Amino acid sequence: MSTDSLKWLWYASPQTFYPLAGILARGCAVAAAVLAVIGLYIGFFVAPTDAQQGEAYRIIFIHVPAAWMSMFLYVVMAFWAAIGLAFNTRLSGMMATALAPTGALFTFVALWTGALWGKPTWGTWWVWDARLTSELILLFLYLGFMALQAAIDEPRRADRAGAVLAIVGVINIPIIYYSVEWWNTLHQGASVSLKSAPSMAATMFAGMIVMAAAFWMYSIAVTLVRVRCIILERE
Amino acid sequence: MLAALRCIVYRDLLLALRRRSDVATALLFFIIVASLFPLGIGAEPNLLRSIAPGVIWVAALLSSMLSLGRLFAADYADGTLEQILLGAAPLGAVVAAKALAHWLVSGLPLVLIAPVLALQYDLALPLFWVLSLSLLIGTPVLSMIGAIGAALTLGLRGGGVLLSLLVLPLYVPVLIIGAGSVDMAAAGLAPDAQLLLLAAMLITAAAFAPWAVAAALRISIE
Amino acid sequence: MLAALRCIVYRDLLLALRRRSDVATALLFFIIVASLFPLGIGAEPNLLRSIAPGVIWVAALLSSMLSLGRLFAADYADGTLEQILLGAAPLGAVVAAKALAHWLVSGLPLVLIAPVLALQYDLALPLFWVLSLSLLIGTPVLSMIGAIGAALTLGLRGGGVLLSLLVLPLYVPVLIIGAGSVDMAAAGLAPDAQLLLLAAMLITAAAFAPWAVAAALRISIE
Amino acid sequence: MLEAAGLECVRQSRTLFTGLSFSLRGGELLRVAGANGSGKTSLLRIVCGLLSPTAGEVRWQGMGIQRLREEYSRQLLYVGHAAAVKDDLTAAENLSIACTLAGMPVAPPAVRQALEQYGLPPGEIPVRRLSQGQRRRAALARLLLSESLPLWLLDEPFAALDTAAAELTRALIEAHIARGATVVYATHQEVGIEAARIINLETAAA
Amino acid sequence: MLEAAGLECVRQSRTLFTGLSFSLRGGELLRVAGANGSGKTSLLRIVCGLLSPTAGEVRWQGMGIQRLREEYSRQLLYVGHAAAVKDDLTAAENLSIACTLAGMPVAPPAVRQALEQYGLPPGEIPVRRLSQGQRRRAALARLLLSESLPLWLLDEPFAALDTAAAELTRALIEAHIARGATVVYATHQEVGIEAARIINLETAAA
Ligand code: HEM
Ligand SMILES: Nc1ncnc2c1ncn2[C@@H]1O[C@H](COP(=O)(O)OP(=O)(O)OP(=O)(O)O)[C@@H](O)[C@H]1O
Ligand SMILES: Nc1ncnc2c1ncn2[C@@H]1O[C@H](COP(=O)(O)OP(=O)(O)OP(=O)(O)O)[C@@H](O)[C@H]1O
Ligand SMILES: [Mg+2]
Ligand SMILES: [Mg+2]
Repeated sequence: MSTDSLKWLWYASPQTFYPLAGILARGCAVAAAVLAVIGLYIGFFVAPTDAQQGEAYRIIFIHVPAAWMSMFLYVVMAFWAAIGLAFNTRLSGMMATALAPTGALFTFVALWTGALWGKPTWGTWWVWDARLTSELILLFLYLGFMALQAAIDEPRRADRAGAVLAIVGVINIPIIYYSVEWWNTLHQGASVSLKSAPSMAATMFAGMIVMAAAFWMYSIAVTLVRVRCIILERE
Repeated sequence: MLAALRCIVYRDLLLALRRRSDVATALLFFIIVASLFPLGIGAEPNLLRSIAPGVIWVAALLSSMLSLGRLFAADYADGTLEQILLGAAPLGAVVAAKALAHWLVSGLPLVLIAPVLALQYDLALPLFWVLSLSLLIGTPVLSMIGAIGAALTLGLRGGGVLLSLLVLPLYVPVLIIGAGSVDMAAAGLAPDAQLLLLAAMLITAAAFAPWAVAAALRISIE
Repeated sequence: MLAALRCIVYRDLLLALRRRSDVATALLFFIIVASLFPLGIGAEPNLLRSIAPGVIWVAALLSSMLSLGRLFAADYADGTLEQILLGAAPLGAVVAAKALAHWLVSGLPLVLIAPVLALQYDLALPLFWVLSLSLLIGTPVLSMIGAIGAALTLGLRGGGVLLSLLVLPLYVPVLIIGAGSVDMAAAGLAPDAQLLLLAAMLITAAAFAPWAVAAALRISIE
Repeated sequence: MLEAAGLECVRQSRTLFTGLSFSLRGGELLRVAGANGSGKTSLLRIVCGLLSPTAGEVRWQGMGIQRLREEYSRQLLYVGHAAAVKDDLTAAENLSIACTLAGMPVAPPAVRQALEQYGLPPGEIPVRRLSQGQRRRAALARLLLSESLPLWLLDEPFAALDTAAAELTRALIEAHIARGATVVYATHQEVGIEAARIINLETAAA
Repeated sequence: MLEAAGLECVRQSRTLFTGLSFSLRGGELLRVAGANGSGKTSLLRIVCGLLSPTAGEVRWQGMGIQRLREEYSRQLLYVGHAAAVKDDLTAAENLSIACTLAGMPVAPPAVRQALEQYGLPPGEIPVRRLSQGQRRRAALARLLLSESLPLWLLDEPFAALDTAAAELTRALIEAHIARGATVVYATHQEVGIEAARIINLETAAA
C-alpha cells in the first residue's frame, strides 16, 4: 500500500492504530465511569417505584442495556470479521477477537439479571421461552467463537475461521430481537423503538439510555485495550 | 459440473456401502439410544409415551452430531479433500453434494426407522406422520449446520468438543421446534406452524450453509 | 516393566491433554445427552425425577461406547500400535494400562460430574451417592468390555457397527443393574445387592479382559 | 504462463522464503529443491492455490489464481505427499472418481489401461490391501489420463517407487514437457531429468 | 543368530515367496530388494513377529520367535513404513516415550541431543506441524538411542529424507554393523552401503 492511499487506510495498519487506541481507550474509560454513576443514580434514586412490581423492576436499568449491548456487540463483531475475511485486513480480525469477551460478558449479565428478575415476576428462574433460549444461544455463540479461535495457533487462520462462525451466527440476532413478536412468549415486547414514542416514564427511559451509553463507553474502552494487547502479541 | 456433483454423491454412497459402518452406525446409534431408555427407565407406558418425541428427537440429533465429525475428516487425512478443493466444480456445489450424500446415508434411514421406534413407545398412529415429517424436514438442517462445524474444526486440537460447542447452539432450535411439533400434535392441535418454521430453517440452511462450509474448508486446509 | 506401563498411562493422558477433545468429548457428550432431554421432553420436575437414573446411566454408556471406538484406532493408523506390540512389557499388562488410562480420561470425569446432573434433575441427596458409586464401579467394566470389541474390530470394514453389536449385549446387563441400583435406592430400599453384583462384574472383567484384548490385537495387526 | 511474484511464506513465525519470483512458459520444467522442512511442499501448495502466501501472488496466464479459482484448478494436476486414494475403494474406482472430480470423466477401459501400464495388479483389490509403492502408483496413474492438462505440480513423485515405476514416471514427465506443458516438481532423488530451472529453497531462504 | 527357515507368505491367494531361508550372524547386513508389492514389507514384518508366515519359522539365537515374544522384542528395533509418531506430541516426547516402551528409558538430554543430531528444529512443535521428511527424521532418531540392540529391522529408512539425513542414516547403519550387530533393511534407493547379503524377492517369488 503506497503512502498516498486514503487517510483511514493508514489507521487500518496496526502500528499506527496502536497509539491512537491508547488515547481513545483512556477517554472512553473515564466517560464510562461518569455515565455509570449518573445512570445508577437515576435508576436507584430518581426513578419512581413501579406500581405493579415494586422495587424489583430496577433491575431493568442493567438488564435492558446489557441485553441491547449483547446483541449489538455481536453484530459489530460479525461486521469486523466479515471485513477481515473479505479484504484480508489484519486489524479487523483483531477487532473481532477483542470484542468477543465483552459481548459474552454482557450476554451473561443480561441472562443473569433476567433470571434474577424472573424469580419475583414469573415465579421461576428460567423458562424455555423463545427469547430466553435465543439469548442463551447467543452466549454459546460467543463462547464457541472464543473457543474456536483459541484452538487455532495460527492467528491468520484463527481470524478467518472465527469470521465464518461469526457470520453464520448473525442469523440469531433478528431471532432474539423479534422473538417476542413472532412467538407469544412470557417476555416483554419492545417498549423502546424508533417509530413510536417510549411507553414508559421519562425518568426510567433516561436512566436506561444513560446506562446504555455507559455500557457503550465501557465496551469501546475494554475492546481497545484488548486490541492493543493483541497487536503487541502478534506484531 | 453436474457430472462432478453426481460423482461426489456416488463416491460417498459407495464408500458408505463399503465401510457400511457409516450408514449403520448412525442408524444403530439412533435405535440404541431410543431403545436403551425403556431399559434404563423402566417401562411404564404413560411415562414412555410422554417422553417419546423428546427421546426420539434427541437421539436423531446426537446421531447426526456424531456422524458429522467424520464428514470431512477421512478425506482430509488421506489427501482427497485437497483434490476435491482442486476439482472442476464450484466448491459450494460440491459441499452441497457431500451434505446430501451424508444425509442420504445417515439422516434418511433415521426418518424411515422412526415410526418403528414410535411404535415401541406406543405413540398414537397420527403422530407417526408428524414425527416422520418433522424428522424429514429437520435432519437435513442438522446435516447442513453440522457441516459448517465440521469444516471449521477440521484438524484442530480438541476438534470433537469444539464441534459440539459450535454446533449445539444452532441445533437446539431445531430440536425444540421438531419435538414441539409432535407434542403439539399429541395435544390435539395442528403442528403446522412448527413444521413451516422447520421448512423455513431448511431453506435458509440450504441457501447459506454450502458457502459457509466452502469458506471454512478453504481456511482449514491451509 | 513397570516403567513401560507407567509410560503408557502417561502417554495416553498426555495425548488426551493435548487433543483435549478426548477427555472433553466424552464428558461434554455425557452432559449434553443428559441436558438435552429436558429441552426435548419439557421440564416437568416429577417426570424428570423419575427418568433421571435411566437417562444418566444411558448417557454414561453411550459416552463410553463412543470413546472406545478410538481406543486403538489412532495408534493403529499411525503405526504406534506395532511399536507397542513390539514393546518390552507383556501385552496383556500394556492393554490393562491403556484401559486404565482410557477410564481415567473418559470414565472418571463422568463419575465426578454425575452429581451435578443429578442436581439438574432434582434427585434426592442420598441418591447422589448411590448414583456415583454405581457409576464408579460400572464404568471401568464398560471400558474393559469395550476394549475387547475395539480390538476385535480394529481396521475392519464396518468396524463401527460391528463394535456396537459386539459390545452392546455385554453392556446391557451393566446398564440394567446400574440404573436399577439407583431406582432401588429411590424406592427406599438398600441397593447393596446390585452394587455387589456390579463389583463382581468388575473383578471378572479385570481378570479376563486384558488377555482377550491382547489376543485380539495380535490377530488384528496382521 | 505460470508466474510467481514476490512470494513469501511464513510458518510458525519462521520465514521459509521471501521475495520468491519465477515465471515458466509452456515446455519448461521447474525442480524445487531443498532440505527437509525448507518449504518445498509449502511452495507447491501455494502455486496450486491450497495455501495462500503471506505476501505475493501466483498468476496463470496473467491472472491471479485467487480470482480464477475453478478455472485454474481445471487446468492443473496436483499430486501431493498424501496419495489421495480411498482405502476402501479399488484403484480403478479411485482413479475414475479422481478424474471425474477433476472435470475429465474417462471410460473404464482407459482407466484399466492406465493402471495396467503402471503395473498395478488387476482385480477388485481395495487399496488398503496394496503395498506402499502400489498405492503410490495408483495415485500417479492419473498422470496417464491428464495429458491434456497444461500444468502438472508433483510433490516427490518418485518416493516409494521402485526403479521401473520411477523410470515410467520420469518418461511421462519428459513427454509432457515435450508436449509443451509446464511441470513443477519437488524431489530429493536424483532421477536424471535435466530440469531447465531449479529453485533451491535453502539458498532462497538465506 | 537370526535365522529364517522355509518362510512362505501368501497374501490374497498370491504366494509372495516360499521356501525362503537365510541366516545372519552379528555384523552382517541384509538388504531386501524387489519391486513394489513383491513382499519386502511382509518379510520384515514376519521377521519381527508382527505377521505370522504361512509356513516356516524365524529363529533368534536358535529359538522360535513365537516362543520368545517380549524377550525377542526387547532386542530388536523395527522402523516401519509408518513413522509411528503421534501427531499431537512433540518429537522429543515421541522419542522418549518410544524408548521407554521399548524398555530402554533415556534421559531428556540424550533425547534432545539425538533430535538435534538428526537436524530437527528445537522447540515445542507438535509433529503435525513438521514436514514429511522431518517427521521421518523424528522416527529415525530412535536409531541413535538404540545402539545397544543387536537387531535392527528398517523398512525403507531413506524414504522422504534429503541427502544430509540419508547420509547420516547410512553412517549409523554402517557403524551398527561395525559394532557387531545385525541389520536388515529394505530400500529402493541406492545409497551406497555395500550389503553383505541381498535377497531379491522378485527372483525368489518367480
Ligand atoms: C434470563 C431471562 C431473560 C433474558 C435472557 C432476557 C433477554 C432480554 C433481551 C435480549 C432484551 C432486549 C430485547 C429488545 O431490545 O427488544 C430484553 C429486554 C427486556 N427485558 Fe428481558 N430477559 C430476561 C428476563 C426478563 C424478565 C424476567 C423481565 C421482567 C419481567 C424482563 C423484562 C425486560 C424488559 C422490560 C425489556 C425491555 C424491552 C424493551 O423495552 O425493548 N426480562 N430482555
Ligand atoms: N494388509 C494387507 N492385507 C493383504 N494383503 C496385503 C496387505 N498389505 C500388502 N498386501 C499385499 O502383499 C503384497 C506385498 O506387499 P508388501 O507391502 O510386502 O510389498 P513391498 O515389497 O513392501 O512393496 P513396496 O515396495 O511397495 O513397499 C502386495 O502385493 C499387496 O497386495
Ligand atoms: N501444517 C503445517 N502447519 C504449520 N507449519 C507447517 C505445516 N506443515 C509444515 N510446516 C512447517 O513448514 C516448514 C516447511 O514445510 P514443508 O512441508 O513445506 O517442507 P518440505 O520442504 O516439503 O520438506 P520435506 O522435504 O520434509 O517434505 C517446516 O519447517 C514445517 O515445520
Ligand atoms: Mg514436502
Ligand atoms: Mg513396503
